[in-house]
Amino acid sequence: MNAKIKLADAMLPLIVLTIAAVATAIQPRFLSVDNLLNLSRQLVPLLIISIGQAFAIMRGGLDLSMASVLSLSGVLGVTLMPHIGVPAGVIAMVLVGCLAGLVSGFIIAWFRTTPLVVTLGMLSVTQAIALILSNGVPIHNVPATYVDAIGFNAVLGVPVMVWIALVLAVAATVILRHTVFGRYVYALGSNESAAVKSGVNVRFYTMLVYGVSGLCAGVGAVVLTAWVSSAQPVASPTLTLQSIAAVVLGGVALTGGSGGIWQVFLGVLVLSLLSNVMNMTGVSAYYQTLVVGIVIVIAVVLDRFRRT
Amino acid sequence: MNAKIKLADAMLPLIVLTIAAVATAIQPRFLSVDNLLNLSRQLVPLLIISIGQAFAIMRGGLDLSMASVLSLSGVLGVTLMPHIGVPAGVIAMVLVGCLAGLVSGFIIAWFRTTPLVVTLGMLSVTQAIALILSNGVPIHNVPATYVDAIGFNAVLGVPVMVWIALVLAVAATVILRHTVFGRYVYALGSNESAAVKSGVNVRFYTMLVYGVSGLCAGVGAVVLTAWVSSAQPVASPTLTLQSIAAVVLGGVALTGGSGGIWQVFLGVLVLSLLSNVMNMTGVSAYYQTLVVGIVIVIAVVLDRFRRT
Amino acid sequence: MSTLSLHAAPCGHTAAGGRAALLEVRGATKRFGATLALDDVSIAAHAGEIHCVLGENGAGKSSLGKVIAGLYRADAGVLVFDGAPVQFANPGQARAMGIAIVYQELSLVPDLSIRANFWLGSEGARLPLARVGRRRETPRVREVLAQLGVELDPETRVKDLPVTTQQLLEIGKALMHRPRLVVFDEPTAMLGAIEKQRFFSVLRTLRDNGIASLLITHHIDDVTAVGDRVTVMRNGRVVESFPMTGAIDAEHVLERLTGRRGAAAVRSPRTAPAAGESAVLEISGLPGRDDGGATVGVHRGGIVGLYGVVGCGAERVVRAAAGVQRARDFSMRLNGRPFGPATPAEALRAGISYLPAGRQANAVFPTRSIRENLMLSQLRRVSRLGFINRRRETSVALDQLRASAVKFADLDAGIDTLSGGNQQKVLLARAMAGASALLVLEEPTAGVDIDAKQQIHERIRAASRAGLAVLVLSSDLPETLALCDVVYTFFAGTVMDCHVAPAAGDHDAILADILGQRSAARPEQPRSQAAPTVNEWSLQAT
Amino acid sequence: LPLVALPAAGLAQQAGAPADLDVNDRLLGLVEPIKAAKPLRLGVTVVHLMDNFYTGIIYGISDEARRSGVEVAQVSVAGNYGDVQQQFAQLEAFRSLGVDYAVLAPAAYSGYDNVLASLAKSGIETLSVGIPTGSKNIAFGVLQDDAEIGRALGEALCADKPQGKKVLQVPGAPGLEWSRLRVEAFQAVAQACGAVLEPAAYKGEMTLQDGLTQTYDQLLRVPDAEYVFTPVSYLGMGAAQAVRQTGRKVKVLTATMVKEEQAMIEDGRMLAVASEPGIIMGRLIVQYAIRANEGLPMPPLAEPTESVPYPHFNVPNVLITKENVGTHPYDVFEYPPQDWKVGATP
Ligand SMILES: Nc1ncnc2c1ncn2[C@@H]1O[C@H](COP(=O)(O)OP(=O)(O)OP(=O)(O)O)[C@@H](O)[C@H]1O
Ligand SMILES: Nc1ncnc2c1ncn2[C@@H]1O[C@H](COP(=O)(O)OP(=O)(O)OP(=O)(O)O)[C@@H](O)[C@H]1O
Ligand SMILES: [Mg+2]
Ligand SMILES: [Mg+2]
Repeated sequence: MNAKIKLADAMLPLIVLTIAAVATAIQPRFLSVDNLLNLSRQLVPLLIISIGQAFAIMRGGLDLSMASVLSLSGVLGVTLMPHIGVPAGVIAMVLVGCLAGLVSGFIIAWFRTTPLVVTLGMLSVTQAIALILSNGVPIHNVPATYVDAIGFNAVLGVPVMVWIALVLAVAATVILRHTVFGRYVYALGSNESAAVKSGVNVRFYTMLVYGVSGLCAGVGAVVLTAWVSSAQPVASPTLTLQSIAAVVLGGVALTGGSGGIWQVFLGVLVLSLLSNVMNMTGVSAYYQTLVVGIVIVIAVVLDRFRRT
Repeated sequence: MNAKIKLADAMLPLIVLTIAAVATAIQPRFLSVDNLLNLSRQLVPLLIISIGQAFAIMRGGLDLSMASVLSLSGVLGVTLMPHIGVPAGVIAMVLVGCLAGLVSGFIIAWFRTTPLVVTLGMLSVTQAIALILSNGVPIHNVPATYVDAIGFNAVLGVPVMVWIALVLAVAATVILRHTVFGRYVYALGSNESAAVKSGVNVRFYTMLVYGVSGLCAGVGAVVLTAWVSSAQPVASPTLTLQSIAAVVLGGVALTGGSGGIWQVFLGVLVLSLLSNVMNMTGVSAYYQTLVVGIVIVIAVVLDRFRRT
Repeated sequence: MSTLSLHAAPCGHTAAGGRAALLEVRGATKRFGATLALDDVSIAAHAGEIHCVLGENGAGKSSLGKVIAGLYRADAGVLVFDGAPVQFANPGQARAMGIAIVYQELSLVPDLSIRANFWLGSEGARLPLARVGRRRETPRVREVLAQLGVELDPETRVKDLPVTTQQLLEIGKALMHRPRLVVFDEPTAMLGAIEKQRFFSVLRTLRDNGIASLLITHHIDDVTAVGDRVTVMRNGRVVESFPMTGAIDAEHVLERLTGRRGAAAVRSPRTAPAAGESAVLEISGLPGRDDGGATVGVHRGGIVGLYGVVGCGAERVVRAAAGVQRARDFSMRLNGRPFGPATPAEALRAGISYLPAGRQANAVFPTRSIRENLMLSQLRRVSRLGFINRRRETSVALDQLRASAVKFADLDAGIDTLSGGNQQKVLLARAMAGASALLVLEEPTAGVDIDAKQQIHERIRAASRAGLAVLVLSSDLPETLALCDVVYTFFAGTVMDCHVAPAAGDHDAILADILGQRSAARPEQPRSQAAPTVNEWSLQAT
Repeated sequence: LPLVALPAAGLAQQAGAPADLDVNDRLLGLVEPIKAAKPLRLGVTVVHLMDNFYTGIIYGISDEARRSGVEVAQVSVAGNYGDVQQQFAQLEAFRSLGVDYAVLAPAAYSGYDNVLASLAKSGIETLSVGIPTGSKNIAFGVLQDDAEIGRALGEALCADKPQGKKVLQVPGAPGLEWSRLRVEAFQAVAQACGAVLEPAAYKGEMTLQDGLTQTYDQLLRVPDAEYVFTPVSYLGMGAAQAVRQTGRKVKVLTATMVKEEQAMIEDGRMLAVASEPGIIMGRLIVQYAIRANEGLPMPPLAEPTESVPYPHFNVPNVLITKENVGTHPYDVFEYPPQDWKVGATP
């Protein structure tokens, strides 16, 4: 029984190792420091978004607005930076994300509406605001100090953006495991009615959960804007959908109430690794899409077996 | 009590009338036959997709793959048409859609996996196949007879594509209200375990539900391909997300087990009407996005009050 | 393979005056992973007989029912129905043979009409697109509703009906296809005394019509009220099976069930509220019987029960105190101060803790560990600045689990690894730990076996002795009588009476109250059907 | 004026030699500005408004309309490439709005035959602006020569002596005719002068992030690449960012100017960028529409070709390199004024 659980938990790491081994065999450059740094950098935005998404999912919800909240944060932060300076601009990005999330959370919690539709609406709203603010055009006028500091520099050989994701992941793990808030996130996801009745302040903590997912979108904006050194007002929903796929791929139940950041990381790693490896080994773009789709389906089927 | 329910049911029609009245006041041409025909044509693809989506949602699920199944159907049907003729090509589109849906349904039903992720995976898979088949390029080589017959002709002054949507809507209504399948759709969505215990063949009927949503995607392909007289291999997820918004906007509960095609129609009408009116009255594109987002949020909040 | 099952088998054959059994289960075995849910079980059901199945939680009663009804397939053993061996691939086949089951949890589809629910899965349609005909379906639905003695429009949506009616409909659904055998799995778990009597009368009608019933229950008074035969299960086996004769009373059944003499709880003397002491919670402004307002007071160290049929207004009071529902037409005072919590969170801050009815739906966090389930509402005690001190939490949790006599292996194992009874103990411990002033309990022992029930009662009494005020709402009248120091009866939103230190003798008076008949009129009351068999097993020491 | 005219500016010469263009004139002297004598209503629909090219076109149209007394009844946006049905609905709405001409920058190259024919039936002619459509049912268009842009970029590469050096290509999303024309023309020229072209894969979307990641991946695979070609500035800006992050000395070639590219051209990170005169196109289509509406003689138009099957005028492009980056009048060609907002159309 115990051994079985361990085998199940080891499945994704095994898949990761297999992919890596195959990749190295085909393309030895896969293991080059350059490529691993590249991989780690490419993984960062998805990881950050997925951590936020995971909070929403573990609470038994979903946040479809993450990518456009990210766009709004980026556009607003970059617009403000020339006036308020880089650090304040970065803080503004995070706060804007958090605020947008709190608005979704407020509507979801106070009116007890379905997160899917509320965040779908917020997707349009934040998208529109980003478009209006930026006049629709990407903002390339990003302070070089900011771009260098976050998108480009490295500390101890590891890119700053990777550090940011790492700190966020550790913080999320600690919050989920060792704080009252974390307990409530799981409890709300596991059985909302029971949580209400055992005295959890459901509205407040639901708002907080979407505040966190919004905050992660804001942090994603900080990183992504620096990385691509411009703020894009139009967000493709792909990033959001990928984050859901990554979270569930890692083995977090969509019904809420379970899962951990380590699983989210594994899910993100598998998706990013797949794409990196297929790029390195020259798999054509369309077959890449095919493989990702098949992997998602297989993973969710395997997950089913893992659970029973 | 009864009066209250009636008032709630009349809310969306009232909103529709208000929008129409305001639009007519600003732009008298709104009520022109030309524009109403335009509106009806504009509404058709979303209505068709939303009907399929509604089956999935009423059964307590979701189909995120609809837009890319539509792409795949369109690409395949158009590719085949020169070889097998127009009618067979049209049938092929519908069948391919249905088949793709059955595959999703099979995975969802047999492995009891979550529809959101399975259809997310199928989104990638069908998208990839469409890209591979078409080499990524839209196919413009569409037989003129087909384009004229379905995309542009009219019968009794009403465009053929509107007739198709109408027939589909009536058929869906009859199925949901008067057949065993319809009863099972609601039963599965409302209380799956009760359905199991009553001896409903859950797997079969779950597959069938997604078969229907796929079939609707196929019918959507027939209409859309004829209308734009080309098959687009890349589907924007917007159509799928809009269909979810429309279904929920109409008042169909995302948790499943309730709702009807009339409600779906109202939801589709509100969204299409909004966009048509804003096009007619010259609301700028970004503000259109904003308005749609706000309407979705308001609708879901109002729906909450309607239910309580 | 045991002598016990050998011992059980002959009983089955000889029962009911030697008539052949309608259904015989021979040597049924069912394994779930490491658990042996059924271990060589043999049991027989006879036409026109109500056969009660008793046993502790996890004994395998429900599994047996599901095997009979075709939902599970036994790993070994045979079913003989009407003299011929049968095998069912799904519930539909069993239903076609005339075997129906009423599940422990409601299995109606809330969004469908009564008619659709009754016919669900048995439309007999070959094709998915076959029409369902209202005209074809309605007559049989009406027949069954008449049989149940309820007058309802078959087109009413089930979710618009009260739960008790739904429970009756659940039975109606089983009767749709003129079954010859009906398995009832804990149908009385949530029924109040009145609803129960209605149910019993349906059951007796079935018996009189020659239908065989298997009645799975935890309530001894069910057995004494309607049982013709009793089978006791333990650990997946049948340990005993005997006919109910006039000589067998509740105490006797209890003894054979638990294997202990004098197993019934010994009730310590009740503490009547000390005069002059002010109530912890005082509810006033409730409509009283004599046109005046009634006041319900819950005192320190006292256990107060509210009793009435579903919808009588007692739930309103309890839920208002717990903060689940706003008090609209009455007012509350907590320790003398006006009180009206908007949420359970607010009530909790005031020292009121709540254990709701419906474990699965409202109380347990099925995906979380025992630790997290237990500690959820008392995290403040083991955390600082929002961070949980795990070591302190562990020691607090272990203490509480020990005090509540929860059988568990690992604090961090999922709560779903516990049996229902043990889950209930954990949830009660959670509620008790959160309460500093008042403990509000709804159905504290629903679906829990007798042993666990007694342990839970003991915990509640200990809490009240330690100074807590306790407010209990239980549909189980014997439980209410056994547990409470004071019982207020409700009828149609009105407080009918207050029974201090109630004993079994108050049973009839309470029934009269909750039916809206003044207790003074008791002598003229036709005695309820169940009255002669009402047992006093848990009150004998008082 | 140090404008670097495109080498094969044959079409441009019909309207006068590019070197003679008067940049003080908002129309570069390409046509004489006139005011509308008859009422004229335009309905405009473009693919998106996410770059200077399309915002330039809209600004050009609105500003020119304002100056010449033309009414712009509606500016619609399809959303993105491929959102054809949205654009169809917008075109149909023009019919109800009673416009005289529909101005179209299509979301897809083809598929517009029927909808345009039905518009024509109700007396609305469609004009093509910015990028071509494959439909014959268009009165005329004001476009740019995409093959010419590719060729010019190819020649800029050749001028940098790329013989035997590796060139990466990030062509972006599949299915866009203008992009294909640019890429293929570039390839032909570059190959001819001996550059080593890495294979091009049409994939992903036309976004900066795609430009960045695709370039990044290719740089890892081909560490000794020295150039990267992209057909449009989203991808180009992304490519430049990837180059910067990897710390390589790789020069970027792309099209569509944005302000930040000016600095990159100056410091050599970008070898050349084809300027796309969106504002001019917008102005010209209005001027042409006035003439068509009033039956005045039209300026000379190029004959229909295979990929542009209707009469059209190709606005000459200017290639921005180190030489002219500081002097090119961007405000006339492509950048709408800072304070101008898209929403500020009528
Ligand atoms: N679906 C299942 N999967 C795994 N094990 C199960 C399942 N159902 C029952 N069991 C096991 O079978 C045993 C018997 O369960 P069952 O539900 O029949 O008990 P019961 O007698 O009905 O208990 P209760 O009185 O609480 O209803 C349980 O202890 C459990 O271990
Ligand atoms: N589906 C299941 N899978 C695995 N174990 C199960 C399952 N269902 C029940 N069990 C196990 O059965 C044991 C007892 O469960 P059981 O359902 O009999 O409890 P219960 O007392 O009957 O609760 P309830 O009265 O709510 O039905 C537990 O240890 C539980 O882990
Ligand atoms: Mg049980
Ligand atoms: Mg049971």
